[in-house]
Amino acid sequence: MSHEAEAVSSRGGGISAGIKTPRPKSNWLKHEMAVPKPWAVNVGRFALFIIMLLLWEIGARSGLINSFFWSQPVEIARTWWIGVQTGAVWQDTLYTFRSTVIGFVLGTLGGTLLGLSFWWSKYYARISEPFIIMFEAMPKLALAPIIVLVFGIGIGSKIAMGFAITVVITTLTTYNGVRSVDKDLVRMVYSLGASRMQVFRKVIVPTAIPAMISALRINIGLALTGAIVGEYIGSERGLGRMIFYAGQTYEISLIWANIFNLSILSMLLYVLIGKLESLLLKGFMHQK
Amino acid sequence: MSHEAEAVSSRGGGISAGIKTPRPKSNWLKHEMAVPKPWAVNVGRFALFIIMLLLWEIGARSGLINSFFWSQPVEIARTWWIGVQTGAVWQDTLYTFRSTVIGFVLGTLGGTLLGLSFWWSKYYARISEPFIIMFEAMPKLALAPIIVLVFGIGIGSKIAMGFAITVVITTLTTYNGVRSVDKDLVRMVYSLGASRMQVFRKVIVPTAIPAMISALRINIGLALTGAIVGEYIGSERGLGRMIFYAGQTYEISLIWANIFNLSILSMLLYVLIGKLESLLLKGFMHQK
Amino acid sequence: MNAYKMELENVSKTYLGTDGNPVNALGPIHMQIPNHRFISIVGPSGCGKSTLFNIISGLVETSDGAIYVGGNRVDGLTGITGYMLQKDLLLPWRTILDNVILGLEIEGIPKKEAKAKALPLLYKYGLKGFEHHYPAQLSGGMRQRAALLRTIMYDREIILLDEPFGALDAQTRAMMQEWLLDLWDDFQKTILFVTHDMEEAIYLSDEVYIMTSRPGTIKRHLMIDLPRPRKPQIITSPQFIELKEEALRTLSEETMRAYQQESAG
Amino acid sequence: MNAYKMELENVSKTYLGTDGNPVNALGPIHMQIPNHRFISIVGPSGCGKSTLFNIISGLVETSDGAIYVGGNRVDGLTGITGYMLQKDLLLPWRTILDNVILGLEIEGIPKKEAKAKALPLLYKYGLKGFEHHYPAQLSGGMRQRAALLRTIMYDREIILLDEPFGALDAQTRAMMQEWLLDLWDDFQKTILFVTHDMEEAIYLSDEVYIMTSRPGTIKRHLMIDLPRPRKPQIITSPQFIELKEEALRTLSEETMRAYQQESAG
Amino acid sequence: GGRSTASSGPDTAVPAKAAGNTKELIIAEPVHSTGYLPLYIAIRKGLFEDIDVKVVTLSGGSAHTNAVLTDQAFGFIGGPEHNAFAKAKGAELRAVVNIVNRGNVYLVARSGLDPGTDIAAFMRGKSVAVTQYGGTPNSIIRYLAKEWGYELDKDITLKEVDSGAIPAILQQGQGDVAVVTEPILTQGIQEGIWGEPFYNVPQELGPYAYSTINIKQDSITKDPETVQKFVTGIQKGLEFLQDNHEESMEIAKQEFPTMAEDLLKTTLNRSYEDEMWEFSGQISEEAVTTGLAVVRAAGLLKTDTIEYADIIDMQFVK
Ligand SMILES: Nc1ncnc2c1ncn2[C@@H]1O[C@H](COP(=O)(O)OP(=O)(O)OP(=O)(O)O)[C@@H](O)[C@H]1O
Ligand SMILES: Nc1ncnc2c1ncn2[C@@H]1O[C@H](COP(=O)(O)OP(=O)(O)OP(=O)(O)O)[C@@H](O)[C@H]1O
Ligand SMILES: [Mg+2]
Ligand SMILES: [Mg+2]
Repeated sequence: MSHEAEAVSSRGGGISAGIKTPRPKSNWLKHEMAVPKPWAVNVGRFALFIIMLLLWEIGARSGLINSFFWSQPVEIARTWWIGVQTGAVWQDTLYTFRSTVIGFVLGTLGGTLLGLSFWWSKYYARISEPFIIMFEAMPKLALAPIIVLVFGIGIGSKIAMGFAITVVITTLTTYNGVRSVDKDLVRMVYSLGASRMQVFRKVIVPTAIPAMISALRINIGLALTGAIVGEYIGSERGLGRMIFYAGQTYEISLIWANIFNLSILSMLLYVLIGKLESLLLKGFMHQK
Repeated sequence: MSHEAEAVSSRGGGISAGIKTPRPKSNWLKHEMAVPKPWAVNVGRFALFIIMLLLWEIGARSGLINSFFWSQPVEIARTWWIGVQTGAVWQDTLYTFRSTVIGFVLGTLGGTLLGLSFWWSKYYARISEPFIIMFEAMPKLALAPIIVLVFGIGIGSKIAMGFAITVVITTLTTYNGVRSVDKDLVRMVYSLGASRMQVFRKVIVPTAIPAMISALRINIGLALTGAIVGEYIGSERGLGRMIFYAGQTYEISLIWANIFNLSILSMLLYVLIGKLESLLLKGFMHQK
Repeated sequence: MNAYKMELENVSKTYLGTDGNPVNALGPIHMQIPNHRFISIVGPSGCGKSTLFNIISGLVETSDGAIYVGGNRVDGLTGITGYMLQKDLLLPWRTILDNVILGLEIEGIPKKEAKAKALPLLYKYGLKGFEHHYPAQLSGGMRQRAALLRTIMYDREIILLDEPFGALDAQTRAMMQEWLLDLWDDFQKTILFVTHDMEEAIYLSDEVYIMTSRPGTIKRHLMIDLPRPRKPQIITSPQFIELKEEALRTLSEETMRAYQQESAG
Repeated sequence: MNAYKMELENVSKTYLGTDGNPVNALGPIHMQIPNHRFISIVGPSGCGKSTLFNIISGLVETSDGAIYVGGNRVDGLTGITGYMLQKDLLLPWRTILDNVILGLEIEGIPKKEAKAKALPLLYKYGLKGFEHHYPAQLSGGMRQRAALLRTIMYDREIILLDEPFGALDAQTRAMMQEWLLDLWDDFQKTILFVTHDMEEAIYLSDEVYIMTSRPGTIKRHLMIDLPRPRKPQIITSPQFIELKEEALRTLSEETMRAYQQESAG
Repeated sequence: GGRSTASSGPDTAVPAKAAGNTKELIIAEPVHSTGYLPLYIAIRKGLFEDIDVKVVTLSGGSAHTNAVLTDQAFGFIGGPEHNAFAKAKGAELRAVVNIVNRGNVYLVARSGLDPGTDIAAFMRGKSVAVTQYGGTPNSIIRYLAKEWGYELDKDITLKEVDSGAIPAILQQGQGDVAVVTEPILTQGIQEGIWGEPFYNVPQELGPYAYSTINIKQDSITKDPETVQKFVTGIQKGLEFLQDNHEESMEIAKQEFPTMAEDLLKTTLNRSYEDEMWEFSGQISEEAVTTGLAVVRAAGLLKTDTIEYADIIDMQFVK
């Protein structure tokens, strides 16, 4: 058997020899079982980040990268530091954070409820479909006049944007989750005399939960985008507003500095969502 | 047994009576099995659409809805008809269609490959994560100066927008699909001596396909959004440019007329994707 | 009151095959099930036993025919029978205990009460220490026991069991058999029981139906007139052996015929 | 050349329980499996039989101990043994035929060739007409047959079978038994076989291991010295009955002990 | 225009792609506006000789400048202050012909508010809806605030929003005053959201290099003939606009087919009235000085060293 011959290490003597040879492992076991060590991952990320910055700075200094269009790390860091000193960084980040989180929560809840509600009637689901698509297709920015009319220029319009942008995708994802339910489980529960409401509560909702949870990550990013678009429509504060400012006035380093802040914020949000996700998975699905 | 007594109809005589009573059905069976009739669905959609338009028009005429901000259906129809006559509708729609489809194809393929590639190394996947999130968090609209720099002012920048907006979500969705694989199936295939490549081809990819397919619907909408954003940044033609222009000049009816065109386009795209989806599901998953 | 607890009249099922043509999977089946009887159904694999149970429990629509319980037409209705499906179908996100009380929960019995009722049974049937485990952490046999307990806890007059003891070890199986007989006796249930083990079928039942191969119809209806209560030793009695040989001959005739048919055609 | 085809040395497995404490699920196990033997393993449900097979086939890491095949250490290596898992694990997106040839495909044998090899077996074992069906369309027994055929087609010297005949009807089971014996004889395989049916274990095997309840260790190692080839009638021979009674007594002792332990603690 | 690479800087000249005999020139406009009617007239009436001019709408910050600096577009429409911004970072751009020579914005007050005659006094404590920072309307209100001696956020609050949001803000009473341009100005008046402008920037600030056509210095050195042809065409467009009000209106209708006709007419009339266009194409020193003063007041231009000659080149205007 060639398979065997290739893969195993010779042991020499019989069992009685009792010499413990190092345990051989197949590749896949290592892979499927291993969870990368957090510190190694963080080191990797950090290293990659630093290398990218270094290449950029060197490229800019040597003229390979035109710093007129791209700016350069040292310059960006300087601009960023000014923001930290004036306190603008914290205020803008907090502002964007607040509207993102509220829009996210509302959009996710709304979309989940809507997606789940589709289970109740295929007819209703099919009728609603094109309207949902229509709503999704609307460029939210173009609706600025109406959005301001309805939601004002305060935090309301930013929340509305976050909501509008997350709700459709959550609806679709949840509905996909609902449709992926194991038909046999549904049958079994019906065989116990369950009502539709009971099947819904005891099978459909728990089945859809992983889909909903997997939508969280995507949603937080979208809610952030929504908040940024909302800030574009009109805002007094916020990272999005700062970036547009900078874009209008050729301050490329200010754009990057705020994109950096935005990345930090979005990373923070993802970390929070990650925690929430594993809490939910543990609570509902008993997975690690 | 109260259950029984409630639910069943009395039959009177014994079997020998041979009188066929109408067959009783439980609610859920009707629901789970019934597929809504296409004509009924279409009638429902159309009716809903007409009712909404009527309410809008009546509201505008009676002054309940401020038609300066909301415009009104008759006005929108008139504006739309001008577009049809001048041929602008077709040109703009075609332009947007083209960039959407190209962006969609590239973004979906790219995201799928990226998402699948994450299966190969958790370490690599974990390291890449924040960079992907960073990329996702960047407000594409604000990067206009740099986008124009990298992708030009032609169709390239619209395609790039569609790509940028779809690729991350496809990546995340595919990776979620990959992670949802039945561990026992993977074990079984390894037990047949499969290499990682074989497990990948024979289990991981087929498992991820439904997730990928379910991402198609979401992606086409996002690619459209991307193309629209690309047209905001700069364009000679396209529905997004028209909407942007209308917003600048406060032609609300023109905004709606183009949103209508956009809805038609997106519906068309969804229909096409729906066909593609059922083809793929049939081809790969043998589902109806 | 009817003479029979349940009657199947001309029940049959046709699936749509992959090629679009209808595939006749079952029937027509006629059965008259007296009250408080223990009935076994034995038949070649794929003859439609699971399909029949799905139909009786209202989970699959009949293509033709009618089902009556206590004189009332019930086909298409759920909640009439207790049914243990061939797959264990435990809800993966519930602990074993929560899975077992599912039927009671659906009936509206308070969780606490339901749990108090279920725990002794879990203890008795070797699931002690696993009440708060999730299905994925259990061995195959344990999962099947949990599914069986769930069905039993869902206290219906007619109980359908599709190969409930398939994955159990001999000792547990024997214990479960005795317990099932007790239960049937104590609570005056009517039990329909699918098994592949003819000895088990005869040992447990008042009547054994032997089915033909696909599309499954009733080939033979055997009355088991062994006295009750039966002791395990009964299986070595001449009467038992005679019945078993008779039944096995019928079944093997049928299986052979099926194989020959398939090899030929 | 070693005296033994396969040796298990001090193999054990500890899972992490729900409460975070380690749960001892198996072992330590010592086994010495001679070449070309038919070995059965019988034990109470949940004693770790499936866990043991998972370890031998390299799918689960041992917590302790080592496995040698032909003198080479192989624990953690896959592809050494052919393994039929307790679940059927057919790939739902492949037809039955494509599922059955999976092992050959992985070895790089052209699909056409593999299919030509598989079709006669499918015909012989009652899957004719179902080659191009998908797993969801098959009855439980048919799926199990397909899974068994897949393992057999994946032609390894050591074959692990975890309750392969659990869902088969008696006739098919008998046919499969004979066929398995033929195969073992013709191709000189070494077979490890888990079953809950002691009669089946003794009828098929050269050696029977009886395991203790969880954590499963070897309680008894029985040599079955019945002459080969064996006829089905052998089960009524005094020697067979004696062996069976002996084995059942050991097993029931163990199961009883386990139940008592659990009821007490 | 070809796709540029990251390394092609503002000074690396990539020759514009020639299509046959007629060169294709792309002009990037920040928005499609009646103010740029001379350009549209020149295109629609075929007033350019030997060159083929195409217009691309390119919004989004400095995108239009970047398009020119990377040779994806030949020129862009915008104030010469953009050339100053670029110059401050080391890139050379020149305004070669004037189009809009007035600060094309108006201050309006929410209906019901009476600004009276002392505008500075009226403005104290008001909140002003205006488009985003960096855009000229925003710079102008900042400039005016400074002139009045007001401090932002203290004496005057700015609500910086997308232009489409401005009417809604006044309608809802979230703002008192708006800085608007045509055609929203007229629409708001018609709708009764605000009254006639109480502060007419075109008249008050006088000549103001608001929208010029700016190209790369390189184009001037390497291919002056093309630049000449282009500028001549624009000048013909300006002349046409000056001489043929009726026909210009017809062209405007084709260019803005969906805009209400009376609205378009009012807009054009107001533009003529306020001497919006510089029909000679000349950019005066005074006009540039005003423009730069405004962006300096807004804090957009931080250097003081940039002069008229650094950003304007009038050699082609005949
Ligand atoms: N969804 C389906 N589509 C098409 N055919 C089906 C479907 N479900 C079952 N069948 C067919 O119906 C027949 C009866 O299946 P069933 O599961 O009832 O058999 P069974 O008697 O329970 O077999 P076993 O003893 O192996 O469990 C089989 O031939 C099977 O292939
Ligand atoms: N992933 C897991 N996590 C925790 N415990 C587990 C896990 N898998 C199995 N176990 C435990 O290990 C023990 C042995 O399980 P195993 O499936 O090997 O038993 P078995 O002998 O095959 O039983 P059966 O005859 O019922 O199939 C059981 O007590 C089971 O609960
Ligand atoms: Mg079955
Ligand atoms: Mg097992």
